[in-house]
Amino acid sequence: MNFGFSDDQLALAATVRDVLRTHCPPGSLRAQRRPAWEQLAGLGFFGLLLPEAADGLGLALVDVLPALEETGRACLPGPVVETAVVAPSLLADVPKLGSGAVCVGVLPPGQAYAADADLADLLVVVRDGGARVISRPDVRLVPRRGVDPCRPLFEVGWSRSEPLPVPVGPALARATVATAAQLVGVARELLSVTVGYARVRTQFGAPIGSFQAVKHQLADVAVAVEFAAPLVYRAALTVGSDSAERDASAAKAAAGEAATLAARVALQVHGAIGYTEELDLRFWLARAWSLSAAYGTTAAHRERLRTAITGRRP
Amino acid sequence: MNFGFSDDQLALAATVRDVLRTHCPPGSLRAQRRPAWEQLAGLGFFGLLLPEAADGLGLALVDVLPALEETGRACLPGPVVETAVVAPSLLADVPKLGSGAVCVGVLPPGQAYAADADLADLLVVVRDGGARVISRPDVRLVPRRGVDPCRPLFEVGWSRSEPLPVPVGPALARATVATAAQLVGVARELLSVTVGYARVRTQFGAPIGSFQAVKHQLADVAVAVEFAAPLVYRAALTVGSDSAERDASAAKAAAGEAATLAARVALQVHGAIGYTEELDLRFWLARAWSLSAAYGTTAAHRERLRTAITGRRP
Amino acid sequence: MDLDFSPAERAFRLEVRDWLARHKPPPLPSMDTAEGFAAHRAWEAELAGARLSAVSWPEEYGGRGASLIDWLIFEEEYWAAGCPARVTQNGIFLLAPSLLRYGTPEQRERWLPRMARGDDVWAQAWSEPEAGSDLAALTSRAEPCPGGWRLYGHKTWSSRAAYATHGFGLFRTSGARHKGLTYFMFPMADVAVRPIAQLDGLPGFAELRFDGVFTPDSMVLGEVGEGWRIAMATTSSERGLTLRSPGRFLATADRLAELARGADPALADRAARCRVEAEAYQLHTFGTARRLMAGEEIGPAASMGKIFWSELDLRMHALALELLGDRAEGWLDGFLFSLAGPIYAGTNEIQRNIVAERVLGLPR
Amino acid sequence: MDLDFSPAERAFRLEVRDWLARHKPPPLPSMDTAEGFAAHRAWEAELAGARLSAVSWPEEYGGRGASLIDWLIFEEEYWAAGCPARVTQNGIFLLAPSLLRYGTPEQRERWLPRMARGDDVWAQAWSEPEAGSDLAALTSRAEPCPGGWRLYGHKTWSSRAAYATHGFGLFRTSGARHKGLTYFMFPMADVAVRPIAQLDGLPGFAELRFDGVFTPDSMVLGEVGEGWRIAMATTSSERGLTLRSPGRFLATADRLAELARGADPALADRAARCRVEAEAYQLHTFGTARRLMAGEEIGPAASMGKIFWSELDLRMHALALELLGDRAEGWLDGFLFSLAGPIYAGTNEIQRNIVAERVLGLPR
Repeated sequence: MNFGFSDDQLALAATVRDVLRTHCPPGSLRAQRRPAWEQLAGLGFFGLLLPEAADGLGLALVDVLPALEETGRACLPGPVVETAVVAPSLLADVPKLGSGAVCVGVLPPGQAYAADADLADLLVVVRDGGARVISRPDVRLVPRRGVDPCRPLFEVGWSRSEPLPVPVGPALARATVATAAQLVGVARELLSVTVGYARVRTQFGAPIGSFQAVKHQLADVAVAVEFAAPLVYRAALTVGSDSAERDASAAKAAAGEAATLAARVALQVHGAIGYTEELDLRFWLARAWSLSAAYGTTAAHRERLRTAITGRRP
Repeated sequence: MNFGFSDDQLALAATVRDVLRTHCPPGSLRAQRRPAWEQLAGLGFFGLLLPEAADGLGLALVDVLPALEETGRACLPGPVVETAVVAPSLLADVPKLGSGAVCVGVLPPGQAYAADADLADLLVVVRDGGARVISRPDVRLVPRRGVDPCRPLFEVGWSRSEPLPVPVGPALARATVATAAQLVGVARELLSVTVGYARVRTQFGAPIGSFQAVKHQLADVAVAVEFAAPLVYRAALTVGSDSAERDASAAKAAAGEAATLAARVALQVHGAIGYTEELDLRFWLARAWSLSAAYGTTAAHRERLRTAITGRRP
Repeated sequence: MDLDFSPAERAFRLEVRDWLARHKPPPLPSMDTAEGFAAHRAWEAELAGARLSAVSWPEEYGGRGASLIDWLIFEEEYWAAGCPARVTQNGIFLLAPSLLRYGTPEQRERWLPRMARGDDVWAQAWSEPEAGSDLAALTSRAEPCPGGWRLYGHKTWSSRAAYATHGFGLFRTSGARHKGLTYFMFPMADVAVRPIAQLDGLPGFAELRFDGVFTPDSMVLGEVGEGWRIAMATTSSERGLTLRSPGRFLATADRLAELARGADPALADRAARCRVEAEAYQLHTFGTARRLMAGEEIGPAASMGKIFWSELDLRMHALALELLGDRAEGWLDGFLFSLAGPIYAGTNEIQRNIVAERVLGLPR
Repeated sequence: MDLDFSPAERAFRLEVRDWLARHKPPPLPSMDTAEGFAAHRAWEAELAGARLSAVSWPEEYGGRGASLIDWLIFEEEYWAAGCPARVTQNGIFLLAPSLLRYGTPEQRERWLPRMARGDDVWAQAWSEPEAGSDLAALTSRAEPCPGGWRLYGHKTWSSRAAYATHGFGLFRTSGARHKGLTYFMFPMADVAVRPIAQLDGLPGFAELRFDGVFTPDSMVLGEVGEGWRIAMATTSSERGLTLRSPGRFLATADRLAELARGADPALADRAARCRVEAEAYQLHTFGTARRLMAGEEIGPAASMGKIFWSELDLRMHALALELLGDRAEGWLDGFLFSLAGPIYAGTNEIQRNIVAERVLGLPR
């Protein structure tokens, strides 16, 4: 029993964090679709989960979890989870996948639109329990309005597609856990930015962070994040086991709720200014909302948990 | 459109309030099973809803609603709703009902135990959509533990019973609304007692009511009560209509939640002392909990509302 | 006590429903675009043509002298029909109540009819960068000059200001924290306006800079130094009720209940709860209207309504997003707008303080 | 990172499970009755006989020198088996950590084995009528006398005191707000005890009056004037974790999930949520145990756990009452107890202040 990340796992996260601090500053979110992608590729980020046979490092999901949390904390745009987590388990045989040269998009089951599909060289479409892969020339995209400017949505059509022989469930469970980890990172950043603002913004002659109503809202966010994270870590450990789906749902639901609470409180504490385009805060707000709906809404995961735990179906 | 109580309706409530202040002081809750019963009978309280043909005043439920709220505010024990609200619509032909000489108990559908059954001369048992009436000599009672010391529960058995020819639905809807009105009264009293305590109790050198965390919890109670009450008033107006059941459920669910929130905050603000037998507060806490489960739990009413509003059954 | 509408009220409801059914425009572009602003303004003119843009105003100003109940009926029908947001909101619901109560006959005559027709569109200028929740800390000032006043300073979060023709707000005419504030109306022409884009990228707000903007004595509302009292008085009277009518929340709750049909019961449960809460707000408002019509003031109790509707609106839109996942296009604007509810018109933290201190009597 | 139990840990779990299955007593009367107190004490002796009453203590004091992980395993099995509440709770989980860390070898030798067997049952005496949340405002005092100290003053909310043999708490040895407090143990014999009946009518608490109660120097824990530091240190170390172990909440959540089978999905949803939250607390605690075993302090982060488990426990019991309606007999004691969770050991308002100020660094 050793429920804490190893030095290696944390060191990887620190490296990713440094890269993102330099190459994915808030300003880049306004300018680029895929900031820091090359630099992450340079680190071998996209090969971390690839089997060694495919020139990857063959790491386990839990090994990269803190690093994925950092991508959320930095609000890193682009199909990171799709290319770094989903592809290795569905498309391991695609050449140069680990180099980040091949960008992958996913249309998960239950979702109408694919995020970042405009960037995808290969698009994985999961329908009726099976997955098909479509290459860029064969894809038709219609932009759809979403809540996240850095995670554009597209309605997808295609002329030709290849069926994927591998079972898709495990890959989706991994994507769900990876997205939950990003949500934890988003929530942590929203919390620390909001705490920072509450310390300097004064009203009625005092920093608003000295008002108990503000303190307690922020304390509630801290508690929500503190107890969502362990569920995400567990899900990364059990992702290969029988309880993979159930644990992934617990992770995603808790992380999504922590992040949306963090967003709600961040906006409330910032007041009108948090509501503006010029403040970077909006990117993290949008990410909290868009990722909460990705790879299963919170409601869908809660329903799964209810069925697993109480046997109660709708 | 005149959504406010008339002077007569408020005057009746004021009279009841005065009687209860004198004859149902908190001390009496420790000593008597039916304080103020004779005095209310003297006012003609138990005949208010009886048809004039039965020597009653033939008032409408809404006319007595503020008075019922007062019985909740005073935490009045005894089968008041059963005798004053249920009986007039099910047992109007029972002689001297309006005099309060006949005490009535009810075992509602979905409930295992009958409250105050030990006081009942006549016990109405509702099972399988039909009602039967049982007179005291034919009743066997086994005490069951409940949360409310002033509202003891009994498992009921009987040798002989008379079927009641009248439909029981309307009577139950009226009892539900009357109970909701009592819950609003309970919540108002819990709020005002707790506000009073928060003004005088000091910690860290200041009245605890000056701390924003306490202020906001009490403000939330005030809001909950403020917006539960109109639903109760509406239900009293529509109790004869097609929407009677739905509106009664909205009233009961909202009033029950307001009262349980008021209880929760009252206990939290009082701290350990609120948790003691010697403080009268406990009677109102217990009433909030026991009435929330009476004539349908909050959950049962929420389910009814869901079905009525979204058509969604379990 | 009753919930019955009079024959006249029922007839009015049918008239409004019928007129809206025949005149309701197709969905308009956002009023925060030049094109959308013009379209919304035209719609206001059309409403005014039927004397429906401000039904509760006296007839001489373009209203119908309708009761608060009639106004609530109009709102229910307006939002149930899915009509456009009101570009004249700031003027009709924030400024007009003060004009009607504290304005001179000339001022009412001069401004109300044009406001009702959308000829003038008013922007509110309450907040300043350093005075968000703390309105009494305003520093923008007005200096007397021949024939009127010159306004100096910096306002922000001015809604509609990007395209509005006029504005109104409080400016300092002396140092006294409250007594030093005066209520001014002013033309936007000479105000330096910097639009502030919101989450949706559109300029729903603007920053206003005044460096000697002239406004005539005739555009001072009430007495000099009475601005705070006037602003507060209307906040705690009709405005407490008219800021957000139940009609729009009932309409939202109905759309939500539709979405929830066939959804997971746990979600349907939350949708049903929202519908009931919208009804609670409607019923509560009928009670408030009765008290106002009897000449009572709502006072600080208005804060309970603000807390209730703003948090209900937020819950409804958040639930819609949960129900729809990535198919939520039709709810996104409403969601973003609902997020501002607990912030504007006095944050809900301030409102809870008001309830605790001025309704419950807890110590400051 | 892993969640794997070692072979030894798995063996320990099976030993505990097997022993409890064979020795678990029938439901005992409340420990707040004379009869129930005796029965609970006897059960503690039986546990001690198998060295299971305080597994994490060193063997010489009656424990097994078990790791925190082993202790968590014991707790999971203990509560899953539905064993009685621990009448020795105050001593083992509040006093013992301080004794082990700050006590002299003689004190540990003298008191811990008797505590482990339930020979001595300890009452805590933290609060005073005017110092509930504000512990540093304590006024009860200790005056030196030949061979020891005489205690004067008034304590309240002393749990178990109605029947306990000994007590412990902070008393003033000088005026300094924090540095003036000293940690005393004392025999209950000469203390005037007034039981305080709780909501359930039973004396779970008592008021203690000291008018010169003698306690020897040997019952002073740590240095004179160090009482505050000792009490706080153990609060923020193991105690932050051992106050309420995940095992009991997991057991409650399982009972709740059973109740929810076949219930309305909206309720089943809430039950499932509770189960997942209990797991979150369990996992979080495994992480905390790892840090403590690595020699780290939890510090103010312990407050997050207190907020989380106390509000989870309350939600679970409230949901059980909603599920059961008037059939809730089996849950009433737990419900009443859960209501105290957000109050004792530092109200959740205080805990949220601590999280905001000492974890997040917001200004006081």
